[in-house]
Amino acid sequence: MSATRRVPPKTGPRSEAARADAHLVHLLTQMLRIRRFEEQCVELYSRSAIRGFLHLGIGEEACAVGVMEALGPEDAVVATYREHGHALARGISMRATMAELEGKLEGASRGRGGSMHIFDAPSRFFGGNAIVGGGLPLALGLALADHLAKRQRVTACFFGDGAVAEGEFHETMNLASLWHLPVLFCCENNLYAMGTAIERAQAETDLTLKAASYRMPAWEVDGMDVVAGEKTAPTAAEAVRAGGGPHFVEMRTYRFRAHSMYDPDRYRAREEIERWRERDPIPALTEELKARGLLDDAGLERIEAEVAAEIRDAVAFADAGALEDVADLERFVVSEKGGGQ
Amino acid sequence: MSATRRVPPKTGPRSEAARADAHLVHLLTQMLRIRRFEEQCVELYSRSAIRGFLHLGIGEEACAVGVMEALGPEDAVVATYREHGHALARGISMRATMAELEGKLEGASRGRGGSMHIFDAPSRFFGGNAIVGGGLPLALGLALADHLAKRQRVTACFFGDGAVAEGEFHETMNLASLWHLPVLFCCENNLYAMGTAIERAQAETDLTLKAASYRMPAWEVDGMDVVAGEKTAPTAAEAVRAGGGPHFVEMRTYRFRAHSMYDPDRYRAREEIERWRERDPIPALTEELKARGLLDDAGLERIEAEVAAEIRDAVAFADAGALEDVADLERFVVSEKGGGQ
Amino acid sequence: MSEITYREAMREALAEALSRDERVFLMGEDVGRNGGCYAVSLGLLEEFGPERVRDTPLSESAFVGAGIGAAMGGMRPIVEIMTVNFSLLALDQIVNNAASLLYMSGGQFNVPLVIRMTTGAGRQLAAQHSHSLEGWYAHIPGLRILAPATIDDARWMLWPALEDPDPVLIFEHGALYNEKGELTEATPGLDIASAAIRRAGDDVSLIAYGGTLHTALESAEMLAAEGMSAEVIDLRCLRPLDTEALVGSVLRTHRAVVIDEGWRSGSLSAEVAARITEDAFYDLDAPVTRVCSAEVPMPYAKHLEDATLPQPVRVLEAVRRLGA
Amino acid sequence: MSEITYREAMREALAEALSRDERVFLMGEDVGRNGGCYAVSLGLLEEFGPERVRDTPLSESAFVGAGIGAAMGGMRPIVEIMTVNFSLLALDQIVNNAASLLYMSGGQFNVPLVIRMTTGAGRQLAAQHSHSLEGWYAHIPGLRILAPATIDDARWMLWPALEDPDPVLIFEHGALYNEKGELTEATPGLDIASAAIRRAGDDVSLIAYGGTLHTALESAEMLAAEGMSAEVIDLRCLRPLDTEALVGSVLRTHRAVVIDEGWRSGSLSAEVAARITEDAFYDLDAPVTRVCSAEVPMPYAKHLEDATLPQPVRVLEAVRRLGA
Ligand SMILES: Cc1ncc(C[n+]2csc(CCOP(=O)(O)OP(=O)(O)O)c2C)c(N)n1
Ligand SMILES: Cc1ncc(C[n+]2csc(CCOP(=O)(O)OP(=O)(O)O)c2C)c(N)n1
Ligand SMILES: [Mg+2]
Ligand SMILES: [Mg+2]
Repeated sequence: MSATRRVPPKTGPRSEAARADAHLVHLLTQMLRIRRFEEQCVELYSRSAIRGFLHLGIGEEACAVGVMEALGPEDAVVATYREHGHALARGISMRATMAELEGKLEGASRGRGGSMHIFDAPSRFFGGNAIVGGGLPLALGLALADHLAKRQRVTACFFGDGAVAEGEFHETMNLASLWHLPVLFCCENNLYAMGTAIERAQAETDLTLKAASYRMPAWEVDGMDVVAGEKTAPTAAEAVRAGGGPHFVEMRTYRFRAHSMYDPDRYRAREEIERWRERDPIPALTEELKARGLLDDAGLERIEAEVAAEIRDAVAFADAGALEDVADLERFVVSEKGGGQ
Repeated sequence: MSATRRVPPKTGPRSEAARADAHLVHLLTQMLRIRRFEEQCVELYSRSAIRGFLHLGIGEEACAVGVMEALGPEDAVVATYREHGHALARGISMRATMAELEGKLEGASRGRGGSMHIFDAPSRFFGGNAIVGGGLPLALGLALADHLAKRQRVTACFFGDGAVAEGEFHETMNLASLWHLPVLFCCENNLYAMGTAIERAQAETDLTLKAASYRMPAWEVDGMDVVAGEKTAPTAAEAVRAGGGPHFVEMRTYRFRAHSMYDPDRYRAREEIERWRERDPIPALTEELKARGLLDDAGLERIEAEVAAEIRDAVAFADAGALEDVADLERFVVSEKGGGQ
Repeated sequence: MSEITYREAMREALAEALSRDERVFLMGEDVGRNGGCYAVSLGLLEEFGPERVRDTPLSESAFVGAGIGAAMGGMRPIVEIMTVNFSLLALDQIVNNAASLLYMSGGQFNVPLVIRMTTGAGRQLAAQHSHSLEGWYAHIPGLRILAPATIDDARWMLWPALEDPDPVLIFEHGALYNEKGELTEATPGLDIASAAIRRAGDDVSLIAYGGTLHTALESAEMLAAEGMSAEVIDLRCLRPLDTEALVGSVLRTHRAVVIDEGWRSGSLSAEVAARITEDAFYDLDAPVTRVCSAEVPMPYAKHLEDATLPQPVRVLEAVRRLGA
Repeated sequence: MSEITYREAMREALAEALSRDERVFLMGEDVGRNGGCYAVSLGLLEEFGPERVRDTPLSESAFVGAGIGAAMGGMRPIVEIMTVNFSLLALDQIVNNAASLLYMSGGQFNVPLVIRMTTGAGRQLAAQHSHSLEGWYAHIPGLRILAPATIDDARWMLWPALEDPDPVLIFEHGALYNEKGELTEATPGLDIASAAIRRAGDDVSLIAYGGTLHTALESAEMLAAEGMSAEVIDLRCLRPLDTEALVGSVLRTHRAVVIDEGWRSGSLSAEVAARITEDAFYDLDAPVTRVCSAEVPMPYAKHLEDATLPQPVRVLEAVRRLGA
């Protein structure tokens, strides 16, 4: 868990089993926070409080949550432009995230980044990146820095199936493996790059085979099952941390909504979307928890209420936020005098 | 054989066997032409008749010769900056090639390209390219044009082991395979990219495995054995021509000389070079021809004499060549009025 | 005359090209199934099929290079790079191949390729999605650079671009797609080399292109209200630059303001200013002035983006500083 | 004082940096085993080991991006791109990450990275290996662009570049490596922001940088023989430009010629000319004139390459045209 995470900590463990059970509830809570947050974003977008490109990860929450649980505060995260989930799961506050989306000074990036560029130094969250594949070399470099400084850390690098076609993917995979760097490659394969299905983008759609051609260990995980992800991610992350070189995790997932708010989603069959909705990770885990007696309706309502309160608070915070002074427009093009790490 | 090839045609075949025998002598002759040509280049470089970067393929002649024999005049070739062998084997005259190296108007590219940029429209030789990996997308496009125009042609694309690390390699391999385009990928793996050994550049040094990750058929060939190359290349080329999609041929070879005339070759052990010299494709084939009674010393001398005469002629031609009028400096930045295909 | 959008004009141009010449094909990310990221190519896949309206994976370098190769192979490709921001990934192919092959080959291989891309800011897309780098491309010998700013240019520039035997890059400002206007009939052999006077005037020349043409026209309107007559020049073709037209205008007005969405330092506006000054120095009553974007990576927040971009109010200030 | 080559000066600078700060490492193609393509880093692998003098595969985008990431991760990387020609493959990383991350992150992540590359023509390397694109880089906010033209700058610019908390690009003209000269002792805190007057004069300002400084000095010598006194300004830092120094010189000389190896249209020379004109218009006796490379992909043949590049004779012609 990140040191900067501002959500309530997991409840104090009693027994191993109780702890595991509580943890499942925690996973559900995290996914719900992301889901409800993004649903709220849709509303804010329609009332123009959020503008620009807005990419939602609704349906994909299990990926972000599963991986983040495997990381410690010393680890680093490089995300994509579809990164609200990554940001919240990493522990960036909803307030800072929402304020960023609203372009406010109190936002994670002072309102300069927006939805695609959420950054957070305390949690080593190296940003949303809006160039597909553009974050991969950064992750390589962060891991190189750890390697050179002999720090046992993991850099988790998120990217989509679309990024796999870019040259940067290839160059980065090769270098990470060649130099045995501690990168955890987290491929969120939602089967589409904007309107292009993976079969029309990849000659070989089994992405784990690509990892093999760089001699990199690779797993395929059900990206709709947070518990499955949570089994693989820590194993992979620990292997990376222990000096096992880079690992590749492909998470098969699906976005329930269009690519962005601008996208009329002409390229997918309704039935396909419906089929995937049946595998929605949130109801799936909810059912499981209920079946195992770990959660009842009242418990779920309580969680939903807490999440709703957190979101209300975040929106209020963002709405009340300040606009950066235009006089500061040129600040941070370069570091301030005496600034910089 | 290319329509524009100006070397003497193979002698008229009598029987199948006699034809095969004569062909072996032809292969030797082609390799010798390239070898002696490049040896001549070294001299010309030391007397400053050739300048700029000069990359010699001495030791690698079997690759160029083997592949070119598999192509017809309608096929296309995309080469690298180490392309004298490709150019000569493709049938560009020694005169035009040498004049280009000497920067003369009569050169293949009017003296504007030099050693790294030999072009020849009649033989569909789309150039030396001095950006490592830069030719790969061009080959893809040439093959796409053939595909769209429903022409059964092959585009042979040469590149080195070093290019395999570039993003362009990955993007091009994927697209060629995805679109099932008629490209013959010819990787001249001489184990080094400038001073960097392949083990220090590739996480996976078996390059045919990479091809597999794009679902592309791949062969590894002994690049020091022109006969072996000559068995594989036509098979691969015919598969490509017949609509079998792209194929990948890795030729394991070695350059006996430094990367370029500027390179002091500090990074290879003398013994390694000597070991490879023992596998020089030219003596190897000469011995075989002699052992099989297809060539005697007199015959070899005759070939050498013919080659020497061709080279003398080419140098005389180049030396006597004109310098392009400086007033024409800006010609061909854009096409001439009414020009262009 | 009919009223259509800039987007529709581009689409009609594409459809015309695909119909007229079977060597023409369109290729790029999401141009087919998705109808284009900005819906420019909507319906073309259905009309012309997947071979000629070809979706590509995210591989800018390879598919731009493939366009170059296909052009040399006898086709007339139109390659769409979704936005100028991603064209950086294909820059090597554009500079070192598309622009250089004819010359390097001593005149043997021309590259009849058209590359289209969206450019510009103004939609709160932040730093990585708001570049205006057409000025960079205008630096490269061997390329023709077009910036259609009007419905007519959007509709009629494509065909002559395809007829050009050499590579042509067309920059479409993202804020223009929804612009509506009258379409005039095709002028056969439309000129893709000259600047155009979009509004005549005597007191000052406002020089703009693409996304800033509107800024210039709006500024001219505001200046007119103050009794000042501004001439508005639309560059149209950024390389080669129509220096003659620029100088001609300045010889009449003796003052010029260049409006460019690029960052000021090293932008196309610098070249425009330098050329005018070189050729009309003694006719200038004041130095050529530039109104450009603030030199910052584009911020997301609207008020900051607005403050970054060249606005009419800044044009007016500049004109006043010229003492016009 | 000792006499060393530009190459040795760079090498000493690298060795100093690697010795002084253990966060510094050097990474690039052939920097280690091969001692550098231009032998700049010869011996450093042996001295500092393969972790800190790190050979990379041909993967410009990934290893430049890795430099950015490593800088954010607390290191002080020096990334060598073998030549500016190949930097096009890494341009996305430089523009969209190195130059933008600090701003996009609202000031959180600075990128203390140095990128070195060889630039320029003059060695018959033809079109794809002769670019002078430093002017492009000078367009990008967030970058500092240095062009050491002297032995001293080659020796002493690197350390302050490493101390800069933001990305610095150093362009080394390939024709300079064998230049020999006196080395002066380190001036602590060497300034990497100002232009320098390399020769004082009254009649005309010759403004140059990197590879053209020699052309300017040679031209000044020739002008002196004709009785004309030329001031030679070395830009040194191409971004941010030291406008004050330029204007200062022109206020004395009233005439300026900019000498730039880039293609004229859209080169850095345009920005220099535009700035001087903006700030010193009424003090100019003639328009600022530019001597640049002919707008052609660089031809291989020596006589054509010579005809392409800015030569002193063209500088002299330009000065005469100014009527100085
Ligand atoms: C280099 C680059 N090319 C194109 C785009 C436009 N674009 C934005 S997202 C996207 C699809 C990416 O797909 P994927 O990597 O699978 O991620 P997903 O959106 O599915 O999460 C495209 C083409 C871009 N941002 N960057
Ligand atoms: C993109 C790019 N990066 C770097 C270089 C400099 N360079 C020229 S050749 C070469 C090595 C290429 O090795 P390989 O592909 O194996 O071909 P070989 O020289 O062995 O034939 C390098 C690094 C270049 N020309 N292009
Ligand atoms: Mg996807
Ligand atoms: Mg090699």
